[in-house]
Amino acid sequence: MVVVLASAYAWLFLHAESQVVVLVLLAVAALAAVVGGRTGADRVLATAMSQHSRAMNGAIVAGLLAVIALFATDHFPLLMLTTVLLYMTAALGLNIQFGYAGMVNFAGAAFFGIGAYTAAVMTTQTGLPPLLILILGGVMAALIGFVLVIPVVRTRGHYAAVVTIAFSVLFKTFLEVNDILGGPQGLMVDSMKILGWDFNASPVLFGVEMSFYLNYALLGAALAVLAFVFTRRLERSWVGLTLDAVRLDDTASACFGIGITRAKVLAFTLGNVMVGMAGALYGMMISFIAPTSFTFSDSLLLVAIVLLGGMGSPWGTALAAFIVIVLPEKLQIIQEYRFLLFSVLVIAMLLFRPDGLLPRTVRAYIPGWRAKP
Amino acid sequence: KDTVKIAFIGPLTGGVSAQGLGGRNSAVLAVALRNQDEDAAYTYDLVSLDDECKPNVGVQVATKTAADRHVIGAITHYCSAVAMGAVDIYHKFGLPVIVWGAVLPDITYGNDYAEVHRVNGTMINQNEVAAQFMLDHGYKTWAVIHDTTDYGKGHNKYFSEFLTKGGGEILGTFGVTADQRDFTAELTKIKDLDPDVIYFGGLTPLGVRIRQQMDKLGIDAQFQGTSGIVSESFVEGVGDLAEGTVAFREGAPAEKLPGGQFFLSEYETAGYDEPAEAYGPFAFAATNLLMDAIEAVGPDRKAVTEYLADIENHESITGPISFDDHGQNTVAVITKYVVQDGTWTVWEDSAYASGDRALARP
Amino acid sequence: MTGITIENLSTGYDKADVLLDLSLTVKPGTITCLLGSNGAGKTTVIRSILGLTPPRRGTIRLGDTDITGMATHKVIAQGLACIPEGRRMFPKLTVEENLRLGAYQVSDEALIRARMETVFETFPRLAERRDQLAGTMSGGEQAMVSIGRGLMSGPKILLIDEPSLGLSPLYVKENFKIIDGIRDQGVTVFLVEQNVRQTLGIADYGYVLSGGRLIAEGTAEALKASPEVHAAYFG
Amino acid sequence: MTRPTTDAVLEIDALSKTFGGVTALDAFTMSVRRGDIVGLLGPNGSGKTTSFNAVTGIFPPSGGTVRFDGADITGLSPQKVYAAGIARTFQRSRLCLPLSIFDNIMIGNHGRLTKGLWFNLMRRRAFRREFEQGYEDARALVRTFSTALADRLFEPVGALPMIERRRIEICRALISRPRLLLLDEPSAGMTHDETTQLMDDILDVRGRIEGLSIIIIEHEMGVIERITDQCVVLNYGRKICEGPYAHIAADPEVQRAYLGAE
Amino acid sequence: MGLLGQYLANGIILGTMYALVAVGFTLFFGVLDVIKFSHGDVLMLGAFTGFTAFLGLEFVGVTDPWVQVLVVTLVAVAGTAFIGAVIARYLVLPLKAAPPLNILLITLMLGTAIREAVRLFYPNGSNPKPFPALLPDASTDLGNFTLRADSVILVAVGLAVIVGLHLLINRTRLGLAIRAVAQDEETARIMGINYTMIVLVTFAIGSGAAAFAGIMNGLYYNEINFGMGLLLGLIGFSAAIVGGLGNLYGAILGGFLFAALQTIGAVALPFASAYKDVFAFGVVIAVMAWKPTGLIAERTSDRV
Ligand SMILES: Nc1ncnc2c1ncn2[C@@H]1O[C@H](COP(=O)(O)OP(=O)(O)OP(=O)(O)O)[C@@H](O)[C@H]1O
Ligand SMILES: Nc1ncnc2c1ncn2[C@@H]1O[C@H](COP(=O)(O)OP(=O)(O)OP(=O)(O)O)[C@@H](O)[C@H]1O
Ligand SMILES: CC(C)C[C@H](N)C(=O)O
Ligand SMILES: [Mg+2]
Ligand SMILES: [Mg+2]
Repeated sequence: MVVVLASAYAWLFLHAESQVVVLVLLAVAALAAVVGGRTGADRVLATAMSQHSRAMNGAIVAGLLAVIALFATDHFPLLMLTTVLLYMTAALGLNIQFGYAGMVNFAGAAFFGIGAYTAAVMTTQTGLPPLLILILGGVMAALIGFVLVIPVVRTRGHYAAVVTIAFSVLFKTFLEVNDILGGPQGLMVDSMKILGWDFNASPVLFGVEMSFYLNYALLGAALAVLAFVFTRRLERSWVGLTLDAVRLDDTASACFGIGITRAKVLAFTLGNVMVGMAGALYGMMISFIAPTSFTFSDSLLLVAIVLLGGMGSPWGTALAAFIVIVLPEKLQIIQEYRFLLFSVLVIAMLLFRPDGLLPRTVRAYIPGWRAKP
Repeated sequence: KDTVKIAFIGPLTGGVSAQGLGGRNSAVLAVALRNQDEDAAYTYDLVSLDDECKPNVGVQVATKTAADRHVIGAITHYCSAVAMGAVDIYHKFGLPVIVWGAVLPDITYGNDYAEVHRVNGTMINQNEVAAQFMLDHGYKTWAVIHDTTDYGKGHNKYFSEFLTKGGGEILGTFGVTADQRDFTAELTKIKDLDPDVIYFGGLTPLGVRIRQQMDKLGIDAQFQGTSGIVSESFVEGVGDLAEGTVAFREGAPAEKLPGGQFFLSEYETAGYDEPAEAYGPFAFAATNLLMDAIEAVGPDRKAVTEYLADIENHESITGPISFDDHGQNTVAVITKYVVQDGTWTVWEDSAYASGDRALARP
Repeated sequence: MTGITIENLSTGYDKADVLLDLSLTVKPGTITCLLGSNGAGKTTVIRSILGLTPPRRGTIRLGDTDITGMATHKVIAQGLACIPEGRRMFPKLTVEENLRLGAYQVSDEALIRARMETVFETFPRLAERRDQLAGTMSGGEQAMVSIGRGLMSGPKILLIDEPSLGLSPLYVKENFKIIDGIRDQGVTVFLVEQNVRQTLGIADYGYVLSGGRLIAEGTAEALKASPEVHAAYFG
Repeated sequence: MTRPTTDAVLEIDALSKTFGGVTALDAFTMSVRRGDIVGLLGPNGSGKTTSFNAVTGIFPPSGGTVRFDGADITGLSPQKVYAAGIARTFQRSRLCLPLSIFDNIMIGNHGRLTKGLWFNLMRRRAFRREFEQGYEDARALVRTFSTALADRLFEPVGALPMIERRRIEICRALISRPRLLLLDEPSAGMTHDETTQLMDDILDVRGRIEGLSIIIIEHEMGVIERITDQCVVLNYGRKICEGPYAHIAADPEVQRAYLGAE
Repeated sequence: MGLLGQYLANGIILGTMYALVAVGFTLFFGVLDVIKFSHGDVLMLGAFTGFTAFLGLEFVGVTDPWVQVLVVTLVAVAGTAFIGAVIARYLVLPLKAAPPLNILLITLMLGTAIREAVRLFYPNGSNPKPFPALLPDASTDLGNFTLRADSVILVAVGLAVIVGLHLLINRTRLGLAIRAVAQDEETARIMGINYTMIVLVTFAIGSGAAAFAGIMNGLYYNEINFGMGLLLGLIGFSAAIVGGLGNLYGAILGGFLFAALQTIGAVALPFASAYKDVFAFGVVIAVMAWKPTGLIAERTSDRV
């Protein structure tokens, strides 16, 4: 039921054009959130989600596919939806680093960019199959991430923050001043192709020409679902427990045999792979990339998604990705005032839900599992 | 009357939003004026969108515009990188667009898209004139400062090319980031190099700071800028030091054309919060051109595209517009400006041209 | 000399009720102790007096002043001081700075110095380590800092929550001597302790809390003899 | 000298540790026999906690050696010390408060869990078996200390009172079935009753883990007297006395420096 | 020689500027333990407040430059301090119970809001504004070396303010209270500290310091704009961390280090000067790898 409502809502919101409709929809969401919080409905929902997790997950994927299908011929909503899905994937990657292992990464956009640039270079310079390039985007992000591994693992808190911040600035400036990768003008990225199926050609289904973004939306959805399942399983495993322990008390963890360095490197790498893969697909979809798309502010946007959703909470991340990406776009109607309003809205959300939109709950290793009495 | 939807896209938020807002206002003004016109066949509805000067956002709004079948044409982009990313989309969806501010040559010349046009000139034209002009005035040596955006780097590239070809010497080139505040290190080195001219490829905020800091360090070289600093805020920002700064801009000076005068006074009357800025007239001209096309052939993307392909000597407030087979306006007049008594004055009308005042170190 | 009067106090955290309709008095110039097993709500009583856990119902008075719901720093300004549960050092401040903060509302520098000397005399270890960061002190040393800090303001009323936790037997004795001594200087003491035998050795009056309610009260002598207390604490 | 020469599990020899100007441990020597419970006593700041930290690798000692089961473990990382079979609790409770009781205990079981990414993510059936095994172990252990707690394993630790947290910390240290357990003031803040109860529970567990030795730091002399086989008394980082409780309690120096003579 | 002297002089004033921003960050780390991402934008707000005060003075006819400098600085610092306190009261205190990182998000959004508000609502706010040169511009020329009176004044005053802040934090009762509140809010209250007041005062001081840096910046560069706080904030933040958060001297060290790196990067490196930020931030990463808690490491206070 909830899932159906949520899907319908997402569809309406993506469709809404006039300001009145957008405002009404926003108000409905706000109301739902407040009522949910007051009546404890959100808790009930959370428990229901974790108990019937299999059915719920199925329903949600179905809902997502339904929304995609409804938009099959509409380019723009699909583009937005795919953007949300890819940012969600990236934010889930950061969530592993940040929400679980406690390593703040303020260079999310840089790793996203590494993925995108890898895609640009590989698609245009090599004949590698794009699906492989997608994975390579993630691998590259992780490899370049290794440059930072020593300072990131040795430092903590604010000291760690400055490392990634510096990298974020460095990355963008480097791309700009160095002309090998197109300099400030950027690079073209070739489209995604799987077995001769060009993603940038509009598929024709049942005699109707679909939007070519449909391809990306489906692949994006697959990636996001994969990332989601991955994050979830990671959280619900000993590895997830290890990461939590490292975040909460590294000294005590060390006394119980937990390799702090190993855990941090693992989280940093896994996160970067996810961010990089999302970036690679994003590059292929947008088909043109330039350094200004991967600035420090964009990194902050990714961090904002993780925080707004509630640290460590994958569902929160998904919801926040939707809000952070779609809201400014929907505010286009107020043109130059949109970022002002956007920032005010985010502040308001936090004042009402200080722990994030859907705070993380206690870990359930096996969903629906109950101890035998 | 039927209503026809057209779109404007430019940077409405962020660092270069001043230019974007000026362009937006100018486009709004053009539409408003046309809608008052009894003789117009259609009523126009202008949708304005913010590309944040970011390619990814640009692609997003370009898709939004192009995918909307009701939009017949668009006036798009101030930032080159954004335009570069978006032209593919316009082509794919067959939406005729007229670029109103981005100056990178590749936007029109890097492809064969019939849908893409540009009313303003490219940075090539501008720098050719600039180099020649300065050489003619007897300058020999330069130091170049440019920002590391496509705009600054492009200007550096073309200016340096034309200058060395013409026999000028570049003593040093300095790339700076677009949000840098302190240039004393670069300028100190430049002071040591002692060039005749400091060429600056970049936008107003940086230009203001560099000019101010030149003074702080006691550098008396001539200051030469690009179209990026031809704005009132440059003069306002630098104050008295602005006197004698030269810069170049594509297009005829609005204030010298009858239509231009009209534009400026109408803009004044409309009472916008932000000035029209350097590229406002181009946005205005582009909007009018698009509406002229729709008036002529009706609200149909294909027809408009075909119509625009044949534009020859079309009257506009920036001078006559003629598109070559890449959709580039070929009659790209370049106007030379010098700051005199706190305003950008067309060189030929200035006390400098008449010999009453002299540039630094002629 | 001022005492504390608590009437019909009920409070708790979030949805959990901790104290239920509690009334007790701390007579001026006495040591009154509050006994009770873990989680009985002893610390919560102290937090309520300090205004850290505001009462849901009931009143708290210091002498004639109603301090129910008063901001903590104003309660302290009434001449109250507290040695909180768990020592609560400022870990990145030195021992000396920690002590100074105990006298935050005192502005007479000479007085502060004099009191600090007294603390150093009682706990020579602190004098040795006055510039060490409090966070690096050993557990028991931190307890000394906490006790010393509580004495720095020269309070009229002192609330003490498990001060001897982690102290060596020698210092536990020392600690009770100090408490005994300050009562003799006219300070009213409200003491929470697990060390029942020694507590009842110096206390004048006592209450026993269980599950948020008082289950026994009386003079120290009476409590020592009371079967409930005996059963629960002396085993 | 690789074979154990005595039946000593832990041999600390001339262990020293200085912090800047402070000498926290000064050539401290002691040994623990297999299966013994040793009380580590001493005035506040005499170096008891420091000796635990030096043994478990929190920081490298400034001098001296530590041997465990005949192997030199001086200066090894905490992870290696744990792997060798030493587990501990902390003087100030160090649990991960947002995590559940079960999670916290499983952190202590790290050495016995399958840590491979592939296993954890893809082999969910096998993982489930491991999880259920872990659950049974944790539950059985917690039940020794508190039956009520055993039914609340999936509640966050942050909501529990101090005394329960201390119990969980001990469970966390015991779940890996270490050969040496280091307890740093486990009963601090407990009433007499609760302390007695806790000590009984600890003795109970020791009976079930074969060859478990324990070093306990404790200021409650009743406890020490009742459960220890041997005692070591520190003062200013140096050992001042050693022997069964009755012996050290009678020692004049111990009385003066630590117990406070009547 | 002259040239070197000039670089040195440039570096010193730039370093002072950075240090002043960094000091603000250090102050907030102490109290909030989070990165206050709005710091740069508050700085910008301070500069605009000062600029407005200047316009007001011109309007009422006060033209003596010394009076102007004084009034402009006072108005900017006081006004921004007040705004800082208001922000603390309504946005930070209500969130005190939330995970500290959420304050980071709030300040991030707040920074955007401030920036956008100035851009949109300040008259012609999207364009740079000419900040008046109010300090005497007398200068001495020694060959290639130009030393200007205003630069000297700015460095002197800037360093004085930093030292003043240092003394305030480390030598006064207020400073002790600020540090105590930072470490343990509840115990600070038990000591009789008015917690709310201290948080507000800290925010006021921090914002005032930012405003002061903004004014200094305006006086030196004679140009302010709505985006000026972005990079300045970023560099100030990095400087504070690289120097070490333990004390304010770390901020000074970090500020000067950054200025030095940028100057060297711009003029003394074999590759193009455009790489100077790549160079500077690259060195920052290297420094963090080498000294994970900053150049002046904090005395550690945690133990097991
Ligand atoms: N911050 C809190 N949030 C929720 N519940 C709390 C909180 N603090 C205490 N409690 C609960 O309130 C009850 C009483 O706690 P309190 O600390 O007052 O007990 P106490 O008698 O001081 O115990 P102890 O001897 O352990 O110090 C306990 O059940 C405890 O779990
Ligand atoms: N990091 C440190 N820096 C400076 N001094 C330290 C540090 N850690 C411990 N010390 C000092 O070393 C001495 C020994 O401390 P330790 O914690 O071992 O004492 P302890 O015997 O456990 O005492 P307690 O019974 O009070 O817990 C103390 O005086 C303490 O102040
Ligand atoms: C520098 C840019 C922001 C704008 C410039 N008109 C361009 O074409 O790129
Ligand atoms: Mg208590
Ligand atoms: Mg200890």
